[in-house]
Amino acid sequence: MAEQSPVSTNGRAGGDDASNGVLEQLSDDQLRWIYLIMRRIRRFEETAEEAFRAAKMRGALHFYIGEEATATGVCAALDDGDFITSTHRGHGHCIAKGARMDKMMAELFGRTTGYCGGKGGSMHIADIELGNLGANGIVGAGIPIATGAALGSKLRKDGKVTIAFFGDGAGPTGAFHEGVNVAATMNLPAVFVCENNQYGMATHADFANAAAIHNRGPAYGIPSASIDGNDLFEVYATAKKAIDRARRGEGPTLIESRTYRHKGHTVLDQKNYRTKEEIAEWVARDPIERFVRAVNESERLDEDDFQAIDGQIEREIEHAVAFAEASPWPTVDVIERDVYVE
Amino acid sequence: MAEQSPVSTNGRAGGDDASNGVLEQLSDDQLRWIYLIMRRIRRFEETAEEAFRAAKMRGALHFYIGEEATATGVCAALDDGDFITSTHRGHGHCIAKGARMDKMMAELFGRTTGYCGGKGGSMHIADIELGNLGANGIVGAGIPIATGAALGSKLRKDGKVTIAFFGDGAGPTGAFHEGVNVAATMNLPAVFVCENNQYGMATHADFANAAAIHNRGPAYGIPSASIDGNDLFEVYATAKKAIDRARRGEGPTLIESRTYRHKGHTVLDQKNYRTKEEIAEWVARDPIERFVRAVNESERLDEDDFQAIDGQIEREIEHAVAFAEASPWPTVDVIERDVYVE
Amino acid sequence: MAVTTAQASAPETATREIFMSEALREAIDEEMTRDPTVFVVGEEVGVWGGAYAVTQGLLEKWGPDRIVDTPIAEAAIAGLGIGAALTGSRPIAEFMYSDFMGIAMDQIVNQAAKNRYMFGGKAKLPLTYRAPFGAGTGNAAQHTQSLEAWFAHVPGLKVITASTPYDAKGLLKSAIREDNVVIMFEHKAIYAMRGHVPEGEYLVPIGVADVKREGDDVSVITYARQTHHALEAAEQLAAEGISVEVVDIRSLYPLDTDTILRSVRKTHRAVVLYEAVRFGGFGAEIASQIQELAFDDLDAPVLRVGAAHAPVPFSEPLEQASFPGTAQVVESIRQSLKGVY
Amino acid sequence: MAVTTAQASAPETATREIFMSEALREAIDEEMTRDPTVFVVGEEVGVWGGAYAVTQGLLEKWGPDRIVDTPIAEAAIAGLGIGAALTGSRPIAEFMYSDFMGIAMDQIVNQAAKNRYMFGGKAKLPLTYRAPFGAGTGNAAQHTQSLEAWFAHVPGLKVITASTPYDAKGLLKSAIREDNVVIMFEHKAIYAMRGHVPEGEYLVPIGVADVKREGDDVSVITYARQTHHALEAAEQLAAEGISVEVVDIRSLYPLDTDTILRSVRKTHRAVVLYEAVRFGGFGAEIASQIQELAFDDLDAPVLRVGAAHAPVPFSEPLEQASFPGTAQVVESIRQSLKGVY
Ligand SMILES: Cc1ncc(C[n+]2csc(CCOP(=O)(O)OP(=O)(O)O)c2C)c(N)n1
Ligand SMILES: Cc1ncc(C[n+]2csc(CCOP(=O)(O)OP(=O)(O)O)c2C)c(N)n1
Ligand SMILES: [Mg+2]
Ligand SMILES: [Mg+2]
Repeated sequence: MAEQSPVSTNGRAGGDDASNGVLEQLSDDQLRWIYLIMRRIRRFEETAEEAFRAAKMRGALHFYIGEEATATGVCAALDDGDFITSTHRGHGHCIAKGARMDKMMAELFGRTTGYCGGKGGSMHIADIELGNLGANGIVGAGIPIATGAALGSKLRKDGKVTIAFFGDGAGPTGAFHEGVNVAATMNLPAVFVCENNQYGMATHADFANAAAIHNRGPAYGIPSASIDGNDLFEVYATAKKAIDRARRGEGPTLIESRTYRHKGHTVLDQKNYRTKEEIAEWVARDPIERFVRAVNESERLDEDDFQAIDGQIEREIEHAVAFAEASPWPTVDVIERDVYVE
Repeated sequence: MAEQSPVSTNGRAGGDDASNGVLEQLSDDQLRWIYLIMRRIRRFEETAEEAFRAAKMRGALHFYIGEEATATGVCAALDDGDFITSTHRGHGHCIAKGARMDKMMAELFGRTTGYCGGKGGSMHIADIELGNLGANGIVGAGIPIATGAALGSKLRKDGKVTIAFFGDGAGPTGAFHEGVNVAATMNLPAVFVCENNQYGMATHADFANAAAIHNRGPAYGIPSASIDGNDLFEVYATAKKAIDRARRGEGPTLIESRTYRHKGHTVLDQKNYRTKEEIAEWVARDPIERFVRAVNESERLDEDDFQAIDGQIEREIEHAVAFAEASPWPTVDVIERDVYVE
Repeated sequence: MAVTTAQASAPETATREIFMSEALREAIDEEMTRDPTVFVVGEEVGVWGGAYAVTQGLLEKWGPDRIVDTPIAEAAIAGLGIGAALTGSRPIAEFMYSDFMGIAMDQIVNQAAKNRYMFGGKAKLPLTYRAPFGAGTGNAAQHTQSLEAWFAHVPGLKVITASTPYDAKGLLKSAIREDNVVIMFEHKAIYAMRGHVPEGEYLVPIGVADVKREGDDVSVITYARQTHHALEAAEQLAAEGISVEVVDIRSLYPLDTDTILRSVRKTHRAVVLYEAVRFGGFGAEIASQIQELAFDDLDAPVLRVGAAHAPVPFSEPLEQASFPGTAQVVESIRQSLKGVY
Repeated sequence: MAVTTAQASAPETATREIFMSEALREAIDEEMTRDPTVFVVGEEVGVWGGAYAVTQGLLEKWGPDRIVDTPIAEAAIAGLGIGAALTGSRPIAEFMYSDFMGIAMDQIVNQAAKNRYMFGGKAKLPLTYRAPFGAGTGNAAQHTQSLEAWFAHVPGLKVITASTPYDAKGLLKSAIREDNVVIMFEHKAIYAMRGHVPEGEYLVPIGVADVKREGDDVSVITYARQTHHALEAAEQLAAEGISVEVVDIRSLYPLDTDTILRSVRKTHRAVVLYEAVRFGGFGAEIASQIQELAFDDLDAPVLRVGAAHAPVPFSEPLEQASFPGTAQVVESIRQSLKGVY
């Protein structure tokens, strides 16, 4: 961890599930929102996986299950008008930035009612109107775009902040380096959030990156942090600090959020590059369960709150699938539409 | 300077011109070679500038004058079979890797007898047979190629080391990051030598790079050093350590060599982004003069030695120009030759 | 190459003779005045004033928030344009040489060109990329390429290029106002060409070719600097009574096929002239379309004139012979007319 | 698409039916056996076995010094190939998807392709790049492009692609043995196609087209997966008495113009079929050459069939309709024959 790091790497005092005072800074509504978003991501993807296995959809599905605290914690610290760039593993970012599950599901089903009219699919899902500048099939490619959005904000003085989400696999890309260095030289309001889920496909993050990504802060003269990405509160607090800093015009921050994908690289991946033990260890650190335990301990929300939200999500999911399945397929006359603004 | 740095950043004790014991490690022949190479570079370029101003050659000429100690000190520490990649400012590297001035001059003149038969010119000058894998018109682009050469050496176990020379302007390029990170992950026998001559065109190195380049060592888990690039002995000692380390299979090193180009970016550059005072300060730190002073003080070589070398160079230069001017122009039938191995 | 300033389409208002580089600068300056979200970003666009002086003086006038210098990072420059355009700005991003776009191809092709489509037609990218191209300057293989064919092949991009200061200014202004990604290729060898440009405001529409010289016997379809070689060839051949029509396409995409076909249907012969490597160059698209759509009108095969199959060599005699010159155009026109004249 | 395994040129030795991916693996494995300087480098070529399983099992057999996994760094991968090739190795560098070559364009085009030329013909780059391309897999806009035209336009590169396991193996072996930079594009949708491949060693030469089906009425000039659509169309039309010749070019550069012209001079009609975006695609080069060199032999314009002018859409009905299928080929053949049949 770099000296300038806004939050300690070494984990918060007080044990795994304690919020270290962060919980207290969040309103009940915020806590409810956070739970809602994390559960939505989880249930959305579980449902998508079922649909995929039932051959109701195709293409490459990359699940975010296990990593929910990162997108949720970061987006909880954003304002509505702020921007994000997302990745191939983008459902979580999309939901955390406020997207509706019905239109997302319809997109995965390839239907006209999807966010992208079926043109994008899982790997290119985004609601641009909510400030999500796009999921990306090219590893690392969202980073320079985020830098550009942040430059735009600086020039327009619109007070907005941009988050670039990217994986550990993006650490070695030229796009990472060019994007972060330029943002740092121009002191742009951007936060670079590396979701280090330990692997890029079968390649371990520690093989791909000659040193841990959080060590790069000093290379760009910016603060960097390595955090427990399964700890919603640590993610939120770190992101908040970085976002506030960016909004004050003090420049970018690099956050490495250590987390894990419970599923394979894509829905089809059954390769054996991870041990059962490793997977089990990480599943035991499930970010949603940890959040629920901490909130329960704090007695800020109770079982009824969680159940009400669960119920709401189940209704949304049911509707989303029905909506997607009932939605029309696009017709071939739209193939060459939306390429240009006419 | 990174902790792992093989040589102190803070300059050697003993003052500007002292060699700090490095001189003593060099044989008289090595000292002569070093002087010969540095003067050759200087005189080659002074002569090329005259020829350019006399409209005897065209194109973009980038002069290395003022930076001679870097290429020379590094190449003095190389074995003949080792490899380098060079830059748009490549005359110095080419000469230091052993190239003949007549064939270089002929290349600048665009003649058949030039190293590249007139196809490359100043910006693409190299004698591949001497292990110079190419000057490069694309800033940063030599770095991944150097990494590739080093991978080749590792796989072939040929015991060779590759140097990537590049400027401070290459620091922000994706090619730098991809090339260095990959070399570090694979522990390749490469040394990355940044010639920080303070500017890339009119852009100051400190603007282009959010933090000084030597800070990047820890980002890649490799040693890095910031050295006085006008001090031949410091360059040599640092390079030697890094090259030996690479040859032992211990992986790459990043060296930032602080130096200065006395001339404009190209022969035509007359822009005012540098003060007269700054230029004068650096000219006063001329690497050749400093080397000569140190050697004189040591009484290892005397005036006769230097004069003999100067005389040799003047004869070489005279021959080189005459050779170039007398050499035939290429004829159009060769345009499509050398594109492929037939 | 003589400095020709054919201006078939220039309106008859007060004009001045200015350099191509000045015309481009005026376009940028006027659009910056008109729209405060327009800004320039690239390497050495500020203090240096642009490698070809196009942005000279603009930093002094507009300050560093409108003329943004960057490190050497072409992928980032492309991305700066995309991100800023997606969020409400109207960037003009400059590549110092089009040769460096190789570094930014992913950002240009996979990001800029596809963002609107992939996300269902919601995004708007009012983004102009500018890039010098072309040979003849002694800059050798990595600073002289003509790679326009790559970009014209990519849906989501518009690709334009000018042969005169008049067209350059009008096209660039149109590009800046477009809500799409437009790449303007500027031929290095004609930045210092002078031409008539009216005082007042005007636009040259994207997607409209310009007949730079009318003629009856053969059509030369071309663009950018080669337009002048075509005009010189036409002038030379006029002395022999051969009447050459010169069509400057100005936009590669969208391509004004109608104007091309109208010309060929009149002359029945076509020579497609471009400066890129002949094999696989954009001229192949033009030639293909002509033979496909005007097959019965053709009295001879559509000929193509392009550059040698080699990187651009440094040495002057090699470089000059590696891309088409007027003599080669004349020769191809004669070949097209073989048996007639 | 039916799994067709036309093998006009397969020698009559003992053969087996194997997948395209296996044929490619055999090529790599055999050349690694033959020459210890051959090695494989790329993302996920080792433990994962390649995104399309081409290198499956090779890490286990050859170890990490011959099957080299890399971080996600396409520019570096391209550069690894160049540096290693320049210094005495014979690398096979894999791009996981050809779409990612945008990141490596500078290394491929400005470095690999130009090194030998710029430095006066001294360097040798025995370097093969492999890259899956093409649509039909539901992978959407950034994983399904056909960008071969970019590379065929660049002197210093050779560009090949196979339609059958037989050709794939023979071509890849030739590529690996070449002392030049060869890019092999492998169509994703036919990795799992099976075809006859002899037991013994053989090579398919680079630069030689293959007539995959002989016919008299019209020539379809095509490559890679579209060869099968052409063959299916030919089969369908044979039932109506229309005789279609199918030419699989196999090499885009060098292009076997002779074989193409021989076919067209026989049939007098040509349809050029490719899966890239039609506008500006490589088919334009083929069509241009045909009309230029066989103008008097043509009874109809050379038609081109290519993909829609759009990024590849995700949704199945859109994706399938965005690139040529057999029905479209049939239709174009009919159009070419209009007035005859
Ligand atoms: C530039 C590029 N190279 C390779 C790929 C293929 N690919 C897709 S995802 C992936 C792994 C990415 O790892 P990481 O960034 O850690 O994200 P994760 O999948 O772990 O969320 C790879 C190699 C790609 N999409 N883009
Ligand atoms: C990729 C790329 N971008 C831009 C340029 C134009 N250019 C040539 S040299 C140069 C400055 C390079 O600075 P530096 O690396 O510090 O080398 P120096 O000229 O100082 O030796 C620039 C911007 C280029 N050649 N390549
Ligand atoms: Mg990962
Ligand atoms: Mg410099």
